[in-house]
Amino acid sequence: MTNSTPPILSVRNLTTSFRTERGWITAVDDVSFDLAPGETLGIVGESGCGKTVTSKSVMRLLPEHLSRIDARSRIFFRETNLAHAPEKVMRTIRGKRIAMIFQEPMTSLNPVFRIGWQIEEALRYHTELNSHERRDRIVEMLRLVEIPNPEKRIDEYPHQLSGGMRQRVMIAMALCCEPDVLIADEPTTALDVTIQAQILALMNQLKEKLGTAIILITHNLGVVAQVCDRVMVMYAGRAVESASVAEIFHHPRHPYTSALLASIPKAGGKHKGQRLHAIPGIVPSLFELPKGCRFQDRCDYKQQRCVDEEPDLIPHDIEDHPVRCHFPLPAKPTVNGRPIRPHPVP
Amino acid sequence: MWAYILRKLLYNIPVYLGIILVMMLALRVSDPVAAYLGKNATQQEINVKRTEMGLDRPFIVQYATFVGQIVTFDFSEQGWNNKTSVGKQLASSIPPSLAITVPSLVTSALISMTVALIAAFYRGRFPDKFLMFISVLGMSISFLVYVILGQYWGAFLPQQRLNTDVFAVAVSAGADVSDPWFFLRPNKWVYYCMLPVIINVIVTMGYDTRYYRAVMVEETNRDYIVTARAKGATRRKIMFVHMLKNAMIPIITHLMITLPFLIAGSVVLEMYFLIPGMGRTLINAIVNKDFPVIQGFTAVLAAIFIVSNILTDVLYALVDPRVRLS
Amino acid sequence: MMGVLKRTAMRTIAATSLALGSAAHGAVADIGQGALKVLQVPMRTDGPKSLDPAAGSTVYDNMACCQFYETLLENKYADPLDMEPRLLAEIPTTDDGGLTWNFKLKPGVRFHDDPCFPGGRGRAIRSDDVFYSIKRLATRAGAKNWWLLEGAIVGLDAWRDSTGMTDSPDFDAPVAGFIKRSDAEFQIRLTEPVYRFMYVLSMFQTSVVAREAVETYGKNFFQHPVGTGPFILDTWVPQQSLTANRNPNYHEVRYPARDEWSREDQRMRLHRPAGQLVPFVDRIEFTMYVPDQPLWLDFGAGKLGYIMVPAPMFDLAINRRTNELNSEFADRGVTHQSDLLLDFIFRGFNMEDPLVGGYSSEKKALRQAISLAVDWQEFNESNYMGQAYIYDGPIPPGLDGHPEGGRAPLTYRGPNLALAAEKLAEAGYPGGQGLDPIKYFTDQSDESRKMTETFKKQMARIGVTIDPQYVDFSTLIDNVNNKRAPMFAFAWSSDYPDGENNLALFYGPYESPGSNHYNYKRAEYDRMYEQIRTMPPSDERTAIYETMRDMLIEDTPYLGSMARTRHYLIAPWMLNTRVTERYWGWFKYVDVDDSKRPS
Amino acid sequence: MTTRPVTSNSDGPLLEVRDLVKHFPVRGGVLNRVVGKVHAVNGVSLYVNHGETLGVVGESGCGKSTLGKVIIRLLEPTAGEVRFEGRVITGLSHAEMMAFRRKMQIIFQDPYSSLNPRMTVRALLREGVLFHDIVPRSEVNSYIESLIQTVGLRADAADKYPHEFSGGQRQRIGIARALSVKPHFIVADEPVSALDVSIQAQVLNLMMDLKERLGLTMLFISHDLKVIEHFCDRVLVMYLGHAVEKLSCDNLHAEAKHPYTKALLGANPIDDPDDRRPLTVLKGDVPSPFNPPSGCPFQTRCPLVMDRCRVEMPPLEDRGGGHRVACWAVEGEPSASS
Repeated sequence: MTNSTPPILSVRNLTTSFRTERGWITAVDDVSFDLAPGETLGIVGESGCGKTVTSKSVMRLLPEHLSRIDARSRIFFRETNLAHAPEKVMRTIRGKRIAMIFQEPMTSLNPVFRIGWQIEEALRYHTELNSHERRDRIVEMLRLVEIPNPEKRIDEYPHQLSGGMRQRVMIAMALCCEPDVLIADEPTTALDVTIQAQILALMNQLKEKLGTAIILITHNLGVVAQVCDRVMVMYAGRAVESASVAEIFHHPRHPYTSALLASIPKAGGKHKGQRLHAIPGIVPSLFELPKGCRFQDRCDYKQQRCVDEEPDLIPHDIEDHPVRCHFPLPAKPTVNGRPIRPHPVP
Repeated sequence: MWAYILRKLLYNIPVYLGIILVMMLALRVSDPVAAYLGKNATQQEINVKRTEMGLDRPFIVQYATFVGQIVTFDFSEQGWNNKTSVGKQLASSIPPSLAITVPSLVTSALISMTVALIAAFYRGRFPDKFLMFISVLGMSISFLVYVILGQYWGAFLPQQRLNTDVFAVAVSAGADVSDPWFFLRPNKWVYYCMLPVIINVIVTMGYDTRYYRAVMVEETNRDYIVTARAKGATRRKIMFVHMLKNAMIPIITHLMITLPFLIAGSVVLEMYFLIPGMGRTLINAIVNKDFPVIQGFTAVLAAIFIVSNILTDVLYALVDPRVRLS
Repeated sequence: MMGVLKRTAMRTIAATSLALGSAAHGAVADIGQGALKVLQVPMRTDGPKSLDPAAGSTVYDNMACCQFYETLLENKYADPLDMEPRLLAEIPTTDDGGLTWNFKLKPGVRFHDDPCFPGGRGRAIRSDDVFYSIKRLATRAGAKNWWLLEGAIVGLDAWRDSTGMTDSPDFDAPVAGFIKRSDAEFQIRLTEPVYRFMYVLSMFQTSVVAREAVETYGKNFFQHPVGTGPFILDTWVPQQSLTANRNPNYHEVRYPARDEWSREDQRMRLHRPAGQLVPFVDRIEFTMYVPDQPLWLDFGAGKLGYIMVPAPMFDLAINRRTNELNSEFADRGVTHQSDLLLDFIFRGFNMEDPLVGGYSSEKKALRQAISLAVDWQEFNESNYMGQAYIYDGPIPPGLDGHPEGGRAPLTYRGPNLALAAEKLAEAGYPGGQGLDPIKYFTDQSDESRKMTETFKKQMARIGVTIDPQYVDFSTLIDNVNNKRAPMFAFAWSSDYPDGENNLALFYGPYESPGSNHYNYKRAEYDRMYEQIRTMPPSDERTAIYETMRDMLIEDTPYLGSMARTRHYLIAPWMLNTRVTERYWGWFKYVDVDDSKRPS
Repeated sequence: MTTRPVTSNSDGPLLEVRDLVKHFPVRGGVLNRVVGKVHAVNGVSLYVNHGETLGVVGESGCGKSTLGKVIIRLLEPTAGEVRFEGRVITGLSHAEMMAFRRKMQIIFQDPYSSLNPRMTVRALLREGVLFHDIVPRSEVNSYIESLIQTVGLRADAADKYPHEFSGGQRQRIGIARALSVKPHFIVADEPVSALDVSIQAQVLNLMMDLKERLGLTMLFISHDLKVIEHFCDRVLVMYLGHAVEKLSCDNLHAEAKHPYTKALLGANPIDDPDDRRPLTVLKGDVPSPFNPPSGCPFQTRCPLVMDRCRVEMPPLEDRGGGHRVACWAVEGEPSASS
């Protein structure tokens, strides 16, 4: 961590397990990261990699009797360790200090309450505003997230709004108490591209305006490229690589990151009809994780050591770019920071 | 909203006419007059009675007549058994039925919902497991056992052992049941109806609690619950505000659908506590093959069923804003 | 009159036991108990269907009607098998060898005050009221009960045919048999000189009703009784409850004198209010119970005056071995009474059946052998909790002609397997060899099946094979009426307390489809029967009864006999109580002591 | 499975759609009468040549899925005609349609809900194979196994149930089912949208292979212009039930003219952190198809909107080389390729 300002959120060795019919499984395994004030951290990975569990662990939103956060996990919000903080403390954090928006704006709003009421709830819990002030604040927030006619919309029900509008309401709700951290869990996945563009633009604006630190969870690498400052890539419950956004995109060192980037269809007609770089196989089940590297079965560079021994997340030769790989890809030569060699197609 | 109610009403008219048709046909499969008069009746007696009842007319005429009577609320036809008009029997049996069913329904709903909330709140932990164990236990005991034990422990023992006459074992002749509103007077209600209501509540609670808990648990898994928690809402707030209002939708349906069955299903209770309600009157009519009473009561029960269905939809629309506009 | 016997009144044992189920009573009086004496009693099942005596038939109709209406004669409270005048000044006398009966009405008997009378004040009863009431049995209103009088009264059948069964019967049209001497005196002429007419006059169906009431209330008369009885209807909620208040103008009826009571009853202090005017209570409340449980609990809680012990609760109340009340009840002052019913439970033979019928000594020996193999005590234990009473002959206990202690001098009562085997050999079937299986018709109830299996087992002990035919009740009747059933299971409950009623079952002219289902035909027996039916009770008559009884035992056209016992529990606060099901006018003799009720 | 040569027995396109319209009735009021209609597809024409893949792109609710379903007659069109192998199939009876059913197959977005959970893969595939008599009965089993291997699954997958597979594998089964009856034409309705990126690439690769090997003709429906661009020969852009632009995928970025197509291209975040530019942000939402605006459907969000757009629907005008655009604003501009 080269950033000189102390992180606002510092997660250390986060390990979260779930109780299932087949016993306990560890969905997030020893994940650590820092979030600096005003920074946008992207957490990237495919379904089941643990990125959502990570965010819900930070907010302590996982069902208590079905999940547990390992005793040695630490989630520091400023000085407070949230990992095992009592519910009472968490309530003062949630919505006030750390807010969250979710993937499905359709279902994340309560269908039977007016949206004004739902935004107001957070204000009621965390501010001293009276009802008039709250209403003014809600209208102001709705205006901020560019909802037309906020005075009218305030009294509508979620089903009367479009998907994009609903996500705006969610954002207004999350930001109305001016939190220090916003966790956005796949905020645009369920939206159409044009709406996604609106929401991303809005988030960028708000970030600048409000200086909120953001954890953006997504599987869309394009979104990451456009919005994030730093990126953590996760695979099967593990953080496998972590670096600045430029590093990740230009010098991916973990074979998974590299393959993931290569598997996206490229814009522009020049690749048309070519085979994409697909990653063979599927993500291993959390019940049957291999002994060594969790990516071994799908990796093009697998060696015996990968089978025997799980690598640690350590910086190899580049500071501030830890990789969980015994044989990280070489840092590519660049010209003006851009790679000169495309990734080889195996 | 009114258009919605009106539409529901219009829709249900053919349904109701169909029910009446099927019911009337079913009642005529075997000759009701012969059944009533018994084996020793002569053909002449049967014919006289049949003509008297208009059962010799073509079915379509009987159907039209009966539907006409329902529409004009004309239940003046006399029961064969005790020669009281069906309307009078309805008028005298509906209030006692209501005195049992409505409090049962309300109390059972409130208690079941509270217990279900507690269970859902502690989902998977001891209070939940304990409450659900009790519910399953409660469900697996027969209704009759509750009635018999309830009567014994609730009414008899206090009277005999403690000399405190709080609940009646049964409605005795001293009760002025000729006044249908008798059971709705508070002191009479406590004395005669409260124990059956308590038993009814206990009986229905096992199933209801489990059902409501399932509904609520389903709601607790919804995304909006997580949103509310992420806002900093307390668990109590989430339970009683966010979840309950959503859970009300299936709960209302369940409640309203229960109502007609509760009315008809209180037979055992009414038998044991000698409460002159609809269930008992209908069963008596069936035992005595009292055709006009069976026909009239069935028509009214079907109407109650239909009305409660419409009411369900309306309440549904009131609770769920999504229904209102669609 | 013939109808009494022609009626197919044979019932299966199971059916009878159900139909006669009676009940207890209970209630919380909503009236202040301090001021008024209120008697709470139960009725089982839905209670009366009609309060019009002419239309009544069930035991509950009877129970209710008897509070409002009265008959010319009534059973005595101290001895329910005997009669005393009620609306009459004295027991009727007869002329013409029993064909003409002379009646004199009791003075001072008035109908209940009711708006149907001018001024609302009940008038005195008259001879015409008796004629009118009897005529009503010959109209549609009394169709169900016509069998009581069919063919009995001169001119009544003709009146029935000409006007009685029309839409508007002409009650003023004369009937030759009804002869009015004055408003208080009249005669009735019978077609045959039968003594049992006496009993018809005590049946509630012949109660005296007020013509004004019938005409005023028309279709609703059935729920608006206006009679002369000790109580006046207050409320009747069908299938729920019936209440009645004391009739303030009730005529002078007094509690039986001390010497009318038996020694044992006197020991029970039943004679205490001797000579006092009745009724004692101000109000009766009947509650109709369907399930046993609330009935039982309400009695237990002291809310009912008496109950018949429901079968499932028998062992809770009474020690089967000692026949004594369990201490839990005895300690609370509850008393126990039992009463033998006028039952004749038997298994019949068809005397015309080629296998089991016939009068030759071999045929008699076969039936006697079967009789000797029957163990009635086994039936009693398995189906009647050991509470039934076994006796010889067809005449139930308490009636003239019933053998002392139930044992007749001549008897083939079993079990006596040795003698049975001997008789069977005598009949030509040693060890049962050569005897075809005997078809035995019975109904399909579980109880009947159980008893039939027992019977089959008992017969197998002497080598007789029984082939049970389980059929529904109407098929059973049909087979018996058509003389197709070699053996059948029935029971008879006496219509009136006279052995003549049972002896008539074997009178030749009443053969199937009449009530002589045995098709028993002996000229000598028939002659004796014709003699006794006109005779009033006397030692001479009893002697003839005994001769007829022994003749039947010797010929064995049936296997018998048994009578059921009823057990009643009586609350400590219900006084002067002698429970009986012979008649239901006895509530007027009952008193209540509120100080003995639970507070 | 054997490779089939591209059938070229007919001169015209394999599939031709003319002025296809699909409206869904909307009910309401006291009597629940039809009070309006949803304009799901509003006069769309298109053609697909033998061996060609036509992409259909648009946002949710634009009618692209409905279009696909109407073409293979899973839904009945309100108006317009569909011509397949030179024959108009829109008016055909159920029986007449049978022969075409086999030739036209569909692959759905959600592979799980489109597979009966209580049937093994073998049973699922066998149904169609037997029904259409694709191979002799004795060969059915081996045929199914070879199919399964063709879509990249192990042969023992045949006796498993759908829930035993991952999302990508289920989509492979969906593809195998579509292929099992040897169709000539496949409608792929968002076949990779529900899949993870790495799996999406696998499935797209598979489909590309199959297309090549079997000479399949396809209508490929997607909301992802990048996937379309990669996979298709030509693309049809739909907005609110209307086709607003049709063009070749060869040089999409350069040639796209319609402001909506441009917005779609511009809204896609570019996966290059160095190329951070403001995304093209359209204002507002897609209007309700129940109550579409008059004139050009895109007018409410269009940056180039003119008065004329509000009254008059622009025609889908040919701008040369098969490139058609429906927009008043770009009317005068010359096409890049012409």
